[in-house]
Amino acid sequence: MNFPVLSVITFTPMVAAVLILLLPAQRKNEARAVALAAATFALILSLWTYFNYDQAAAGYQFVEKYNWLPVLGISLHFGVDGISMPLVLLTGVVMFTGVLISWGDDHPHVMAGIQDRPREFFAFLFILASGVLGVFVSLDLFMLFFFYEIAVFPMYLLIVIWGWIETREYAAMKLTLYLFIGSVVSLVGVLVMYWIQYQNTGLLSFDMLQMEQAGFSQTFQNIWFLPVFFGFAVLGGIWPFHNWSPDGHVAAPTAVSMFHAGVLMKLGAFAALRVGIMLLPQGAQTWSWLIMAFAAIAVVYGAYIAFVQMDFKYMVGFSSVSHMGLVMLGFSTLNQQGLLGSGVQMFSHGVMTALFFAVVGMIYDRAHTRQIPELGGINKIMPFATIGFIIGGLVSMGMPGFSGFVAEFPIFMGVWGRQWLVAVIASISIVITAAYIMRNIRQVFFGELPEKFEGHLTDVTVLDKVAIAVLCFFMVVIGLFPRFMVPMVQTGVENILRLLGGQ
Amino acid sequence: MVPLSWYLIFAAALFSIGLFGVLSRRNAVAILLGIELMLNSVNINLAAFWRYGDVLQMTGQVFAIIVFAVAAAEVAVGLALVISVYRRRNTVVADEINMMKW
Amino acid sequence: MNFIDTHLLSLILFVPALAAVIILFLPNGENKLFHWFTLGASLIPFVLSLVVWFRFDATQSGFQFEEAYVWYEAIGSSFHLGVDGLSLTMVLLTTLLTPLAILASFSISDRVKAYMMLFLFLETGMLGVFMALDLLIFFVFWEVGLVPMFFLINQWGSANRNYASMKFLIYTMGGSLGLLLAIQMLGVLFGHFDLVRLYEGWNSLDPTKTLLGLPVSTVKAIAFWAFTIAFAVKVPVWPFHTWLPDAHTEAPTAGSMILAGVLLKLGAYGFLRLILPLYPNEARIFAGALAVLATAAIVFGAFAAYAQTDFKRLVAYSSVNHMGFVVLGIAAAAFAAGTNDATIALNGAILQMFNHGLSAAGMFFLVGVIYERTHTRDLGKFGGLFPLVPVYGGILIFTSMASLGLPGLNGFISEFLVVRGAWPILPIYTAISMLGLLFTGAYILKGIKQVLHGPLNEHWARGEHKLTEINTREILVMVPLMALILWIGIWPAWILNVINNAVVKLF
Amino acid sequence: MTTELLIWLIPLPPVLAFFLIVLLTNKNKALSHTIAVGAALLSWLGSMIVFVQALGVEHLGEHPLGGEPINWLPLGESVDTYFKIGVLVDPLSAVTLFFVAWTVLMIFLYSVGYHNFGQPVGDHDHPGLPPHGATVEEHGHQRSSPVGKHVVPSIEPMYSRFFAFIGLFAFGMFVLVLSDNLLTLFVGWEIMGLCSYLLIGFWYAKPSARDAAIKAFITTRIGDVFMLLGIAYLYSATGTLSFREIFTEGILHTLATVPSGVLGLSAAGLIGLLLFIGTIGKSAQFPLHVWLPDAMEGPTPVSAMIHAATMVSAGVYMVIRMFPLISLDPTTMAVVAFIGAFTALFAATIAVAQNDIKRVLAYSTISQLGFMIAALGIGAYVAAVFHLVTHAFFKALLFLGSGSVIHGMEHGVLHTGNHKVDPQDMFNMGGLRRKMPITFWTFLIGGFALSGFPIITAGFWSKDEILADAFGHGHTAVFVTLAVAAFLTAFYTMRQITLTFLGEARTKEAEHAQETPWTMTLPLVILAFFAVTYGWVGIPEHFPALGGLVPNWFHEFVGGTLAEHPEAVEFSVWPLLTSLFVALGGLTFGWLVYRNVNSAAEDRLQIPVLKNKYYFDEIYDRVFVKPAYWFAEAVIYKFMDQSVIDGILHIFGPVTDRLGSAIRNYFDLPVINRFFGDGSANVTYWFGGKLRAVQTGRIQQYLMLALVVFIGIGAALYFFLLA
Repeated sequence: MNFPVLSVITFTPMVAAVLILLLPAQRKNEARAVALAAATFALILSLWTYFNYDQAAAGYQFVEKYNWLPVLGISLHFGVDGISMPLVLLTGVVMFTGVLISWGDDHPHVMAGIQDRPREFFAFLFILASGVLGVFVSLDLFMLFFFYEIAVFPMYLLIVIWGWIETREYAAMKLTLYLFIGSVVSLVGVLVMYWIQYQNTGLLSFDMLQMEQAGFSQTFQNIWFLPVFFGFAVLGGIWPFHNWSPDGHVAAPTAVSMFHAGVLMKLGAFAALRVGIMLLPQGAQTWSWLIMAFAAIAVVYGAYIAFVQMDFKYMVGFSSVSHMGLVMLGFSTLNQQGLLGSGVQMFSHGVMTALFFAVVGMIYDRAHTRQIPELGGINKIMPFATIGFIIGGLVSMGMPGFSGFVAEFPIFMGVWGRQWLVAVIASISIVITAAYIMRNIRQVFFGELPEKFEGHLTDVTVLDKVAIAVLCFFMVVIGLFPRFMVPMVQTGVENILRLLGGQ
Repeated sequence: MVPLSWYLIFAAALFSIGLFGVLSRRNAVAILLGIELMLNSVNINLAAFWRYGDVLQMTGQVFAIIVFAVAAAEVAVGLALVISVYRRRNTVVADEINMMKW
Repeated sequence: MNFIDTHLLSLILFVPALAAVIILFLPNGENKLFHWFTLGASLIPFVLSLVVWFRFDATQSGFQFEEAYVWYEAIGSSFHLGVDGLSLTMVLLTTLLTPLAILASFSISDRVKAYMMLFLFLETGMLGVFMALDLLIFFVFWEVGLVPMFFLINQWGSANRNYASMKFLIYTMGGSLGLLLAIQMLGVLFGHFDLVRLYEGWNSLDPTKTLLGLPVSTVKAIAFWAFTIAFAVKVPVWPFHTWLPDAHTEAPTAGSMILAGVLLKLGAYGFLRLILPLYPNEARIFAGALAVLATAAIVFGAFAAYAQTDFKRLVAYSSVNHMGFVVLGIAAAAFAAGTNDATIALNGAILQMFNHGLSAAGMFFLVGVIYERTHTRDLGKFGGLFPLVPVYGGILIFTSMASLGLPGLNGFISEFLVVRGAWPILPIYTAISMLGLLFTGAYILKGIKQVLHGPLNEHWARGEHKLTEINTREILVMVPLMALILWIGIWPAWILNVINNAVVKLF
Repeated sequence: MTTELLIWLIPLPPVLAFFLIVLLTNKNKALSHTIAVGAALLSWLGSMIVFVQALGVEHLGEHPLGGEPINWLPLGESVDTYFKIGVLVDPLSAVTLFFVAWTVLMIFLYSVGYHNFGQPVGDHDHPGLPPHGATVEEHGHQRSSPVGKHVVPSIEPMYSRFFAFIGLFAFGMFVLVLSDNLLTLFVGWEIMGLCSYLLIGFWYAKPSARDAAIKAFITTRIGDVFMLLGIAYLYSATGTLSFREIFTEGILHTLATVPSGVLGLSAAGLIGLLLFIGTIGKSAQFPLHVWLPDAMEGPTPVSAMIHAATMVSAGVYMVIRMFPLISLDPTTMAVVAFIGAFTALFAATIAVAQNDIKRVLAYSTISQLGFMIAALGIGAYVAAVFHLVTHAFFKALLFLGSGSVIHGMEHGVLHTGNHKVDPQDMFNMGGLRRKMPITFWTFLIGGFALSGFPIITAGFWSKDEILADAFGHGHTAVFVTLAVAAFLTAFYTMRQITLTFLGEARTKEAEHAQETPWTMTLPLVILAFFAVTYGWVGIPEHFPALGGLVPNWFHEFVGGTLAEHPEAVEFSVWPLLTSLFVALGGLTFGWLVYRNVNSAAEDRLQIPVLKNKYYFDEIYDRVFVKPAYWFAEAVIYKFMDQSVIDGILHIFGPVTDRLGSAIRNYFDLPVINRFFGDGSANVTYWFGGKLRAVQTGRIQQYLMLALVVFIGIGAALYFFLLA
């Protein structure tokens, strides 16, 4: 593996960001073009990696390792396994589609997408993307953190500058604080781990593969698992630390919401899995009941709140709280089906919610309201978006034949393996989800078109359609052919189970 | 020859004077002078330690020279600031320079 | 050719879906094209299933035309298809009714493309349930069927469609929650979902062991109820039936045809395919309760139908009444599994499923025909239309009589078999259900009386409201149905033979 | 062609005719009736052949014709559990076949004339309503000078449909008679039920006809569902429905011994009872008799004749057929006897007060069927069959006769154009014997047969035999009841004849009535022939003078149907005298009373309670029909479905809504969002605010502070490290 594909993928957005910033401010379309080019490139590379991942061999692949600060045992150590590979692909996809829909429609009446300072927008967006990718691929705890912070900070600017005028400062600050506090908490834990490892093995290294052998004592794990796991899980929107996320969604511009819900939350979940569960397995086993409880609450809780939301974006926001709850639920089972389900769910939900926000954004940009009762009859104007949203809705209600089912079913099976009651309770969310999704589809897309929209609304652009199509494609393919993703995730799961001991 | 302690006592005294100047004087220029005194007292220490230490090693002198450089720079910047403040506010009294205060 | 031979079932299953995808890429606005293309596409599965029907060897036991593909091996689910006499009958019914329903919906002119696509997807969903030999696949198709139906009702339905469609969707999904959970539990217990293997494994569980911290018997009882409720909602068994009149009434004509003709059968099929084999003991224990519900469905269904003033609602309630007999037969069979009476009852129940598929579809279509012309379903607004539409009247009376269970037509055979099978097992319930049979007559005649007979309502006699006779296309829809109704009524052996063999082998 | 095949083929021609007419020749009236009558003729031919062959067979009872049954419903593991159907001709079915074939043919023929074939299309006739007649212009010798116009009867608009229906009807009857098992019998039974519905409601545009049709169907269906239950019971108890297999020693014995668990009846008893309820419905016995009189709404008189003469016989035929089983349980037999006898009397009393010529006959039918049922109930098997056959003939004759009368009257009505005159009301008639002689004489024969005019009429012999049996087997109560009923029968028959034919015409219409065409009179003549002669085949041996002149063939032949041959009851003079007395007495009394009654007002027997049929329709309406509808609508639909069940369902939505908003507004927003989320921020903010005081912005203070801290730390270090 001589070609450093992972680092190329990771740093492409970064470089693109710099390039974009070098462009003169008024040349919007060049900025967009560069962005699109970079995104496409990253997507292609990630696809290439995805399909070249050798499932038979499993384990970490495309590994690269460069010394960064040898004295402290920090190295630029990249590699992907069955869990992170889909997420890299996810990031690629969301990046690509995010750029597409931010291109928007600069028709004077519409001004959809990002028409205000796209240069800076894309620059920040790409720094964010680069950070995200970095987290997914790095096998070095320090680097993981490094990129983690990089990923978090641009969110603030993106929301504050391009966000929804009403709440953007509040939401941005809230989000940043939540995430930084979370990361600080887990940072402490990480540093302690680093130190204990030094004591146990006498070697200073942030390399996670080595930390796996650090032999942390049971008590140590019991104590430090919670801060580490929940510190990251905050970004995963775990209940009761979920509240930054719906507000953030609502305030953020469309593409950012897509990143936020589609990728960023996976970032938290992923880090929580990588660092929390994989490095502190006994701790995980000790505390799984707590996670399960929180997750189960989140699932039902999110669904219920989403059910009553009149604001379209809040509805989607809380639905993703509920769905991320499912991911956590899968983690908490610590068994094959559960983790498998979570792995797939992370991807599935990423794509699905990205699609949701994309469509919601398209509607909002044109109708300038997100109040569900005020909307209606959208399908007459944007049929394509309608179909897209319906598919997304079916995914989110776990309708068989779509990725949502493929992901949720094993999660529930895993839960059955642990505690059947939780499965029963959590399953309530399915019906509620179905209820509000269908109700909103009916109201927003098929209801009566308010006359104030007559003629003021335009159909989505070609680029938007491409974006929608791409997102739908993945949901359907995975739903019909789980083989597309499941075996790969399974290789990752095997590894986790190995660490958890047994199996 | 005079024992090291004399130099040290002298330096300490000089330092204290400088410190007192910095803390007590209201005139910004005077405060700067005080800082100079403190730096130079450090220089004396450095030189003294060098002389009584390993003569062949140049560290003491080197550091002293660095301090000269720093001091020069500091005076330059400091005085420049003071002058610019004086031009704007017609005062060099430290307490009255409170634009940055909330 | 060889490929076709080896993949018959999957072809039947996926041709409609494929056609739907193709339609997506056909040029917009070409309604005629859509009509005919869809019709043709839906005829292919019919032909293929006829092939299967004739190649099917009724005498041998077990499943035939089996196919198994890797689907979701991670959780031990494979794409396993196969048919026996029971499912084959239903497959035939589905593939027969769908083309008719599509032919019936040629009058649809609004968003034909989407309509036809939904219809084809719907067919795939229903067929999948009947063919699946893997619990997960079964559930997949079980749910897949819902969505197209939801949109058919919600988009092409009549006044109160929003309420009806939501009720339909949420109710059915809520009902199938238990099914979902129970299936997951089975999956966890066995690590696979393959029905054929489950039949042994599940029943050979040692009842003294404990599962998930509960005694096996309890787990089984819970799972049994989970399954039962899911299917009971779909059948629908009283008191889970109230979604049905709404959904049927609001759905477009073709939608109601399929809804009554096939979708209701999914539930009954679930009973036969899953509950009786998987939970024989629980079924025996709870058969009494099931019988009570069945009787209630028969009697109350008949009464409620008798009380209707809306023609379509009347027919809808008649479905409740008729499906009640299916459930009664099933309950009887569950109670005395293995006896000859049980066999007869099951024969009756399955045949009743098929028969009701024919007659109910026919009835809904006829209601639709007159609704399209008069734009009302209020029985009070008709009256004495017979002279205006003699042919339609004749067809209506014929179909009504079939649904009434007139000897010589199909309904009688199955109802008689159910009664015959259930009588020695559940005499009281059977006797009570006779009351339902009586009122079946009452409401059917009420329908005919209000629509065809009596003094002519001049409003329809002339002017722009003049009622036009049923046209050739519509007659074409009815002809196959009527032919089958008559054929089964006179000579049921051809189908009963297949069913009987399946029943004897299976239970 | 073997006999078996022939038997199989008998029912087919009519049903083929049905489909042919419905599908093809609907438009062409002539073709339609040709097909129908042809079909009836074929069936008749076949029946006669089979009948003759059946006569030739020794011990037909033991070895009935019919051959091997065939598999119909594949049920259960092996072929022997399959359900088989076949045909069966034993003495009973043979004789039944005989009269069915005849009457059916007669009906078909009669209908041609009755529906005015060959007459012009009505001026404003409307499908679903009786024809109103057509105006024709008569041309004088100069073609251009219309002499005048007058109204003639117009052809039935739905002519072809009628023939299709009666074709189907005939099919049902033949199936019923020929089938060798209870299930196919039931099939024919219900097909006839459908036809009666269609024919009674033939003029569906008349609300009265429409309702009568529904009434008939539902009322009979009440019986039918019980019968179906009985069939199911029998089938599950014996595993077969074939007459051959049921009426074997073993099965009958088990049935008789096994208790049913209901009212202490044996299985046989309960089955018998259930089946008998079917008969009550079909043969319009009390308390399900109400539909038959209304059935007269059908096209006069053909459908009426179908119901009265043929279909209702099916009910009796069935009980007779099942006699070996029913007779096993004395309780059931008692019930049968009681119902029969009671109905016989009860109906007769009503018939006395009816003015509609057809309703009189309808009630007399009910009453006569009561005779048969009663005969069966007291075990007089042969007598029942005998009366069934004779009654079929003379009642058919009477109905056709009445039809002919009405037809004639309608002619009069059309002539005068006064449509207020009801052509069916006997008080509008009178003196018709001169206008329509053939009808008069045939009707007279029929009437005498009905009232049992001694020696010459068939009715005498059959009725006499029933009375004799009742007397002989010591069922005195039954004997008396039937005797009274017989007297009343003779009385109202004579009343009818007197009012209709004798005396002078009471209305102009009656004066202008005229004889009906040959297609209608020919059947009358033929039936009259049988109404007389058929009785002679069953003259008891010991009958004074006549006894033994002709062998009691009927008793021998039909008796052979049963396993053990019923011995003829020994002759006793009392019943003979009784029947002589009631017949002649009734006739004379009737004539004396009504000879010079000229209007309904003068009729002293117009007692409201009788005229209104003991108010049964009203009672049923109040007790059953209205409550049923109320129950269906108010209780089941409105209350249970819409209020309770849907009510419960509708709770879920709001509850979810409330719960969701509660979580959001009372927990998520305040607690998590405000308290924890913003709360922590606020605390920090507040704390920072408090700390602002430290920030004076005075560099020297800062330095001082630094110094102090430095010294402090230094001291601390000194203290901790050095010391």
